[in-house]
Amino acid sequence: MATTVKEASNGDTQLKLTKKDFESDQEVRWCPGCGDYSILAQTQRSLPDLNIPKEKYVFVSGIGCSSRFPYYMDTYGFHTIHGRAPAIASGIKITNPDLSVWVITGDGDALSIGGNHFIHLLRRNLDINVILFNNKIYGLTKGQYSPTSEYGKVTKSSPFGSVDHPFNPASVAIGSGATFVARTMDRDPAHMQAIIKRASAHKGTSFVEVFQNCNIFNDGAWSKYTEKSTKQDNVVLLEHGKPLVFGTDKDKGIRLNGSTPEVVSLTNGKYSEADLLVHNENDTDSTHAFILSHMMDNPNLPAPIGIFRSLEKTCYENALNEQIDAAKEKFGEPDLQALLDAGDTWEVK
Amino acid sequence: MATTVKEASNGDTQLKLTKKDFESDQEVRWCPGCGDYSILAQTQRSLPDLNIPKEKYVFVSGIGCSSRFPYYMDTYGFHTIHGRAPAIASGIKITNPDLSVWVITGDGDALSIGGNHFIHLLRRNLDINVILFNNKIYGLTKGQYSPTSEYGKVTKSSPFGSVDHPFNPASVAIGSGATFVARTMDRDPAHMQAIIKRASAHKGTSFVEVFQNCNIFNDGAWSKYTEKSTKQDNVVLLEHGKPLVFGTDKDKGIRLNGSTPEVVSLTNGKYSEADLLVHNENDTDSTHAFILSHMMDNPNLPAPIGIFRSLEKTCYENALNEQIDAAKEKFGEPDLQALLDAGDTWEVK
Amino acid sequence: MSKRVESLEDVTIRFAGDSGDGMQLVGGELANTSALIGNDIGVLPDYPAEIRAPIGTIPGVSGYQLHISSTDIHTPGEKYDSLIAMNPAALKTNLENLKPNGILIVNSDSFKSRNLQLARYESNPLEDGSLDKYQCFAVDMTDLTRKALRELELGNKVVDRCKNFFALGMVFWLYNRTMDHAVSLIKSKFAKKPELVEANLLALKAGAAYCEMTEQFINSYEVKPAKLKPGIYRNITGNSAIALGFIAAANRSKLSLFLGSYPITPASDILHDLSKYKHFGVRTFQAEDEIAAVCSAVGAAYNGALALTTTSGPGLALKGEAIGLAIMTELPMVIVNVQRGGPSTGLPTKTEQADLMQAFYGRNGESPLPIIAASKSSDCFESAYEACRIAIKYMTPVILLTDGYIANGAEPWSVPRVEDLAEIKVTYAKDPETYMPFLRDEKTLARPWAIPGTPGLEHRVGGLEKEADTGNVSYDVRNHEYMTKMRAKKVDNIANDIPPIEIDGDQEGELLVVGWGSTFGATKTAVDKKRQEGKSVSSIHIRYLNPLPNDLGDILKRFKKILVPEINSGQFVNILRAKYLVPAIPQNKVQGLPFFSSEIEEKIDELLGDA
Amino acid sequence: MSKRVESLEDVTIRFAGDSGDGMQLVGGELANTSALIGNDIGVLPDYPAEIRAPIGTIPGVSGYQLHISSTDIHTPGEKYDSLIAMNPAALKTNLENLKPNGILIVNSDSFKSRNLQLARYESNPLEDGSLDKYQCFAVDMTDLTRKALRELELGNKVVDRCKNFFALGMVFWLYNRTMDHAVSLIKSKFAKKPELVEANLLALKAGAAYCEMTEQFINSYEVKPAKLKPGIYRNITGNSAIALGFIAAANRSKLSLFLGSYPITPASDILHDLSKYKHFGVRTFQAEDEIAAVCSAVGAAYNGALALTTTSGPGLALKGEAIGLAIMTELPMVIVNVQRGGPSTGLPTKTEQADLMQAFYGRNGESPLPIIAASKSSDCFESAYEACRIAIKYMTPVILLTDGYIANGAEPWSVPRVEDLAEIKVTYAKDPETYMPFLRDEKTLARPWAIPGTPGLEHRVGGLEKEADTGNVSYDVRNHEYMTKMRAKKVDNIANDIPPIEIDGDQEGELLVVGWGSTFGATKTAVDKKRQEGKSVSSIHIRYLNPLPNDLGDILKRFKKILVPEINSGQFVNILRAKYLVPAIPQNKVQGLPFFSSEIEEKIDELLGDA
Ligand SMILES: Cc1ncc(C[n+]2csc(CCOP(=O)(O)OP(=O)(O)O)c2C)c(N)n1
Ligand SMILES: Cc1ncc(C[n+]2csc(CCOP(=O)(O)OP(=O)(O)O)c2C)c(N)n1
Ligand code: SF4
Ligand code: SF4
Ligand SMILES: [Mg+2]
Ligand SMILES: [Mg+2]
Repeated sequence: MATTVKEASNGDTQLKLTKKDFESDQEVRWCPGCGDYSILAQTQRSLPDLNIPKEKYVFVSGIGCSSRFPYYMDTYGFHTIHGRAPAIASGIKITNPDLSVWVITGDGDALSIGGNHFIHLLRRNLDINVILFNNKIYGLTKGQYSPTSEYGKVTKSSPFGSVDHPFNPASVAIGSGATFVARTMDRDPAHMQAIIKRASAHKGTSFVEVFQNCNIFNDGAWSKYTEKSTKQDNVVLLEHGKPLVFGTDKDKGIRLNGSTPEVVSLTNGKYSEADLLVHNENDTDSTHAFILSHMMDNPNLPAPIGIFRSLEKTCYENALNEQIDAAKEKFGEPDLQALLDAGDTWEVK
Repeated sequence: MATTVKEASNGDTQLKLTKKDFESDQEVRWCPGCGDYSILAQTQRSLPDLNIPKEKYVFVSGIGCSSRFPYYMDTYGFHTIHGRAPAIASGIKITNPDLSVWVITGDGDALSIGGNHFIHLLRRNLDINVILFNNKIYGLTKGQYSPTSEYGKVTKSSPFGSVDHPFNPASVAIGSGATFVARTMDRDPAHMQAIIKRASAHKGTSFVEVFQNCNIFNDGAWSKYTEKSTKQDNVVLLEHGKPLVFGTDKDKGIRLNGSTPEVVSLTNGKYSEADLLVHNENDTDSTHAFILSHMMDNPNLPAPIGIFRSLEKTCYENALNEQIDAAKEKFGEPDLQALLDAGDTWEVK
Repeated sequence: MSKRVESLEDVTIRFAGDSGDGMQLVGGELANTSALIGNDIGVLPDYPAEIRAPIGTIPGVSGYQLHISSTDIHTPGEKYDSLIAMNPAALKTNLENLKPNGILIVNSDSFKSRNLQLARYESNPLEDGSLDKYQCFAVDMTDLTRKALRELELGNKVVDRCKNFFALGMVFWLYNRTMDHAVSLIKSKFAKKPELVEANLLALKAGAAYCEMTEQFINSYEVKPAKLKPGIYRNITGNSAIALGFIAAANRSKLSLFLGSYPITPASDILHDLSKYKHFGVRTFQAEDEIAAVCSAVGAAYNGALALTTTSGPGLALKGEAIGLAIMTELPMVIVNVQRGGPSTGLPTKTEQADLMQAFYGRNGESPLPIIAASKSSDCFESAYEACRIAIKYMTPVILLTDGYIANGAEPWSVPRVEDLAEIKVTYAKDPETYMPFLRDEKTLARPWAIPGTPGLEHRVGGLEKEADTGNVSYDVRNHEYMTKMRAKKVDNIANDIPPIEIDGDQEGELLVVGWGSTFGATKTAVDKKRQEGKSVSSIHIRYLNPLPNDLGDILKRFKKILVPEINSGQFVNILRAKYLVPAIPQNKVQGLPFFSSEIEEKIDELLGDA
Repeated sequence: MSKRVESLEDVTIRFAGDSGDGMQLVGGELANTSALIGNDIGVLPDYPAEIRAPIGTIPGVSGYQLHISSTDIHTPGEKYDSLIAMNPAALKTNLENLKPNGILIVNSDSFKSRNLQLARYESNPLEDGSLDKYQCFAVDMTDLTRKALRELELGNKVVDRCKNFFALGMVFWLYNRTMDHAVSLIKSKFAKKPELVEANLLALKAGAAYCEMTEQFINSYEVKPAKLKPGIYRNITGNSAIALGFIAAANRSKLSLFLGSYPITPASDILHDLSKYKHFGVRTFQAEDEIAAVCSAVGAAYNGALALTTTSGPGLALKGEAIGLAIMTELPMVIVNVQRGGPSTGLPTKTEQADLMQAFYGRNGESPLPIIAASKSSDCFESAYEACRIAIKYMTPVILLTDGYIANGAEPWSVPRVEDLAEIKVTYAKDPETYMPFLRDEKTLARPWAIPGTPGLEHRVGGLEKEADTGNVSYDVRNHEYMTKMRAKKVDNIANDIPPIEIDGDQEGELLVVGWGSTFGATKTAVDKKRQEGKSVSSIHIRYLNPLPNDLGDILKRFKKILVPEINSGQFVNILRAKYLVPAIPQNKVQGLPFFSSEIEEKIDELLGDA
């Protein structure tokens, strides 16, 4: 448990942490083959580059397979109760904005029981990073459908097929006012590392959806997007300032027809890259990000991967602390006795 | 309490109900001048036209000033607990899809404590009508800021100004997959009645945001949109198939620049109605509705009033009942004894 | 005419009017003035659950009751000496408790047929002789106020809203109170609208002048200052006292104060109050619901803050699961529950003590925690302070119970000197060599508090059962039993850290009345009275409900009978019966109101025989 | 070699292996086969909270314990006669309870250094003599299974997953069980993958053949059929029995069944089961959380359905507020709480009885409701049925308690004949002339059930206190007290509608052991045994925990000592002490496991003196 931080400051000094520094001594207890392993590894690989002393990290999770995550990180960690991690993380961030606070959650944890805390965190825009392990199933409770499971899904609790329409997590987030929204997948380590670092860098709530495979209860739920053979045609990689191009031979693009995206061929001479939707992470209008977020709901469109939106906006904890500083400035050093004696008092002798 | 329904059927017969039929014998207990009175009156005026026998209406509410509403309607009514009306209404609708179920709620009730049930109702798309009385304040608890209060709002619980960024209720709804989203206001009785009727007609969850004035704790919160002198320049009335035109002399319009709406003048010769965004309630892509929903967040744009989106999609309760019918078809009349005796049994003599 | 002033030991006055009539304001002002004069006071605000029910109706009546005394008192009084009724509905709902021959001042202008009808009067009580047994003064307050303010040329609507100060002026004259404080209240309250300052001042004076000039009132009365213990006093509500108690605890422990809360009647004022004290570094977080509120406090506690959450019954029900997490992770925090009438939404603006068992058991699994209850408005400061001390010292969530009655009620509070406050020592873990997350302190059994940001103490906590010392997740069956016992033992041991019970009266005898929470005032008043009558009755008051004081069992056995009055259907009485196997007798009242001391007196008589 | 078959009265067998080893499957199959043969059985599945902890580790061990008997039994057994350990970790965690000289079958292939290390063995127990006191059979199961399946040309990974059936084959041989049922299980379970049918059948037979062929096993055993009461039997888990009980109640009452639920261990299987019965018109709603789940049930109840919600401890904590609403609005519903280890997330896959007080008091205000607890897996059917009957008859929410042990455990259930089930009569209100929402039935005190859609009965209900009869909102203080009392009285009166207590043993004596919930089996076994030894001890079992049976007080007074064993720190014992002022003695075990009857036997000896 002893820290290996070389320099315990957060300044320019290079801390020289390694992946090993972030590995706790607890046995990792996920099923062999579970996508969670990769997310853990990419996180442990990414953090050293952030140059934050490891005692400043707090990983907060709810309940679910995914939520076991904090036990495996050699940082501060809190495995809380189902759905409530955003609220607990808020209490942590507000009382010490200096910490790097991460919420680790699942599709059930964040979007089913925890839906309310999730959307309120996003609107308040605390500087907290939320990583949602979306495996479209309740893993820990052994395979019921979740709010992201597809309509008609047959599971233990829906033997005749689920009649719930799913949420699109990124759309919910953008509708709730999220300032940073991104998507990545367990099977693309490099991409995930890049996204984790960007999420950390963003000041405000960062929401990252990770396509995660649950090989026990929902194997292959994302294979269309993650398997080599199909990935190129079903995923479009977002790059800021670049047009949306995809396909094995980069032969297809996304164009806006009014406000509706459509796939166009870049090879039949009708359209060129100049006609395509150009990605702008920093669009102040959330519509662009919203369009990207729900492309996936349309089976004819590819799923965008990358950063949908990244926009600076006041963080709750900063605004609160400014008020506190201003009040201190205005009213001076707190004097407890004066406070107690305030108002109309009289003396009995 | 005796019904005045002339014909207790739901067929083509005209029921000839009147406003009075929907007035209960309970004294209405809102502050004089409260916007809630108008919403009650418009509802009581609209229902007779729906030609539904009054015993088929159920009004379900949470807690708040607004949530006292069911007591004043001479229909079935349930004044439940804070934030939970959508869940209770779901239980009602699922067990009897034949009822006309209404959820009456406030900005605190629906979006603060009840946020999760609200978004889940919308995604499941039960055929329930939700009327949100948005007064941007907690009325019943005497004036704390709510999730729709503006940033910096000074209230009892935010004497230094609130540091919460507000939700835009319509955007939250669309991000959650709502199939019917509309906005109206307490000060426009005719518009409100029209919207109430449309909400009732929609099969699926109808979400109606009503600008409601709380003259005690947040007087004038909506006056920019509701007062004669300023309304024309700050409100754009949505009409299906028509371009977005507004202003005292219908001299301004809304045009899409990429996916971002902007105000253009129709009198300086640069733009004509043909350049404007044309309203389409039935756009299958939710982007159009999303654009409309958050126009209000931009102080330079007018607030759209009317129906943002109206789209048919399977209702939860219908899909569930189809499964039940299919199962009955397949397995025949339920035989309880056979069910109990199922599996591997043996007899002890 | 010369004024005849009669001196009274104590007097109970009730203002009653429409919710919009400003009764709480003038009632509160009479309370403040009386407190400043040096009287002991007790108050009972009583208002409807609606913001403003329709004018003139019975549900719309708002009342404010005030007990003013020249001796040490503990209740807001019972039957009133004077009732000020601003309309028929107010008269209807309050007359029952006016003493025979009591003073009844009514605003006769409002006794018109529509109002009489709304109040469900068949005939006008001012005319049908039904008020003959009182000293009834029918005063055209609306008209008189309009006349007094004629010069100002304000609209009638504005003028009519001043009549509460006209009524207050009358009461001031009647009870010989100085107007100084009321004058400054009016000046500061309406500072932004100078025309209202003038109007209300005129109304106030007109009310007094009316009494002086007309010959209706023969007598006026005075209540001499009470002989309270020496000290600096101020008038305070329970909710304000709680807020101050927390700030004091944070200040003395040098912890930063965090409150996560969701508004709910009658607890919201604690949130409002604490939101003001930003310069004390107080962070308030108005959460999206009660669950988020308590969870944010759990997060703050994990982070080393003095963490609080405040609520009322339905909110406590929602917080149960997260309180269990705080128990499992052994984090310090205080949960304030201002009890109100239940079940469900119940009677939100009325008082009750029916959440005691919920405080004990409203969570899954074996999850004991300390429970403290404040006995009166002024006791809320110390109770809040003490709750913090215990939470921090023993690393445990603590539930602090108050109720609507003492939360909104006000009384003189002897303001403590900061240096007299108990010490609250905090030691965060620092040393990576010796640190283990669940290695307990030998004496307190508390685990160390290691806060994020401390190098080398990185560790994980959570809601799963944990191994002793290391805190690692453990499914070991014997470890679970051990940890269950240790969590219970830690709480039980707190009994060694609380003061012995003070018996009010003889150390043994026929009857012991056991109070907790807000029954204190009525119980003490009743028992004092009965002792003066020579009855063998004593009383004790229990602040620490869990763990119970070590000496309680012994004390209970020294009395032949035990009476436990509660504003519920009998909860604490069962705790005593189960633990000590004593045949304690419940006395219950579930009317949304505190006990009257007379009710307890009657019960004492019944139990001891009338002799 | 001729087989020597020894006849045993009963035998306890434990399978233990990695979570991925399929122990629950083969254990369950042995249970089913034995039940079909006519044995009485008791089982205890015991699996980790993780879906699959890392292979070979101690936390990853999954166990299945089975008690097979030729007499009527009530527990899953205690010390095992045979232990099948598939790897070192399984051996390590389970050896402790193997009887001296018991049969130990280990898969020796897995005793490699890495696995030994993971299980924290310093040396190989198969080699260091530490197993000498058992009949240890080290069998290369992996290797033998591979050999048996060689012909099929399947991958090793697939083949190795068949070794659980190899082990089962051995046990079948050893205990002379027929393979018929196992064969059909394999055929139906792997129906979609014919190659696996063949593979597992081969493995099963290979296991039996191995025992037959090698000369290692000298003895084999048999357990004769038990003499159960005549009837049709099937093997059933508590969760399945609950689901059937509800369907039966809905069917008999002609109500449509609605379940609002949110998955949680160990209650989820009730949701899974009920989701299957769509042709019975069952509507299941997987809600977004526990609050929505219970609220949807409240809505369904308002709408005239037979409404249910199912959960475990943390979920019950979340449902408290809404249960209060059902109490206030007096709507019928059943809340099932399958208790697990707490507090907080606790030990989710282990059993406990620590939510009794939460069931009583986990809500704000005075909010009594009936509480029923099932005593064993097969009793869950009747308990569920009875909970429905009471809920509907008295228009009240009812809490039904079970726990992880009986929910997952299975035993033979005498399947009832539909015509023998108690009547459940439902009358919806119809008549607008006489209808009032809170006009109570004189006998049951239930209010009428008027459901939306009924012309002329339009009315409003809600969580605010309501006026007697009319149901209008009422803040009247005396009405509140009256309604509080009526709600309590309605529940208390149910005591007149439940069967008298059956005393097992003498009607009076030295010691009475009082059980509730799943302590039934161990208590009965222990008391029967001690009575046979001539001790003066009787037992009673309480299904109705609130209200308590009318005759309980009398019965308690007829015994000198009272013992209350509970899988918690002492909860029901306090209810008895508080209510009856009897010095009932708690016996507590908080290890996530049911009592062993020997533990209760010891306690009985201690209390009665060893003589
Ligand atoms: C209050 C409460 N309700 C229910 C549960 C049971 N539960 C644990 S995890 C879980 C869902 C997990 O799904 P998800 O968040 O998608 O995580 P995954 O296991 O798939 O990673 C549920 C329902 C619980 N632990 N607590
Ligand atoms: C569980 C619970 N928490 C808190 C409250 C207190 N409460 C009642 S209404 C309300 C907010 C009302 O605001 P809104 O929904 O906007 O309704 P409005 O009064 O403005 O119409 C709150 C916090 C409650 N009744 N129950
Ligand atoms: S159940 Fe699924 S999500 Fe959970 S650990 Fe196993 S593979 Fe991963
Ligand atoms: S407080 Fe506001 S919202 Fe509530 S009734 Fe009064 S005016 Fe209406
Ligand atoms: Mg999941
Ligand atoms: Mg509001």
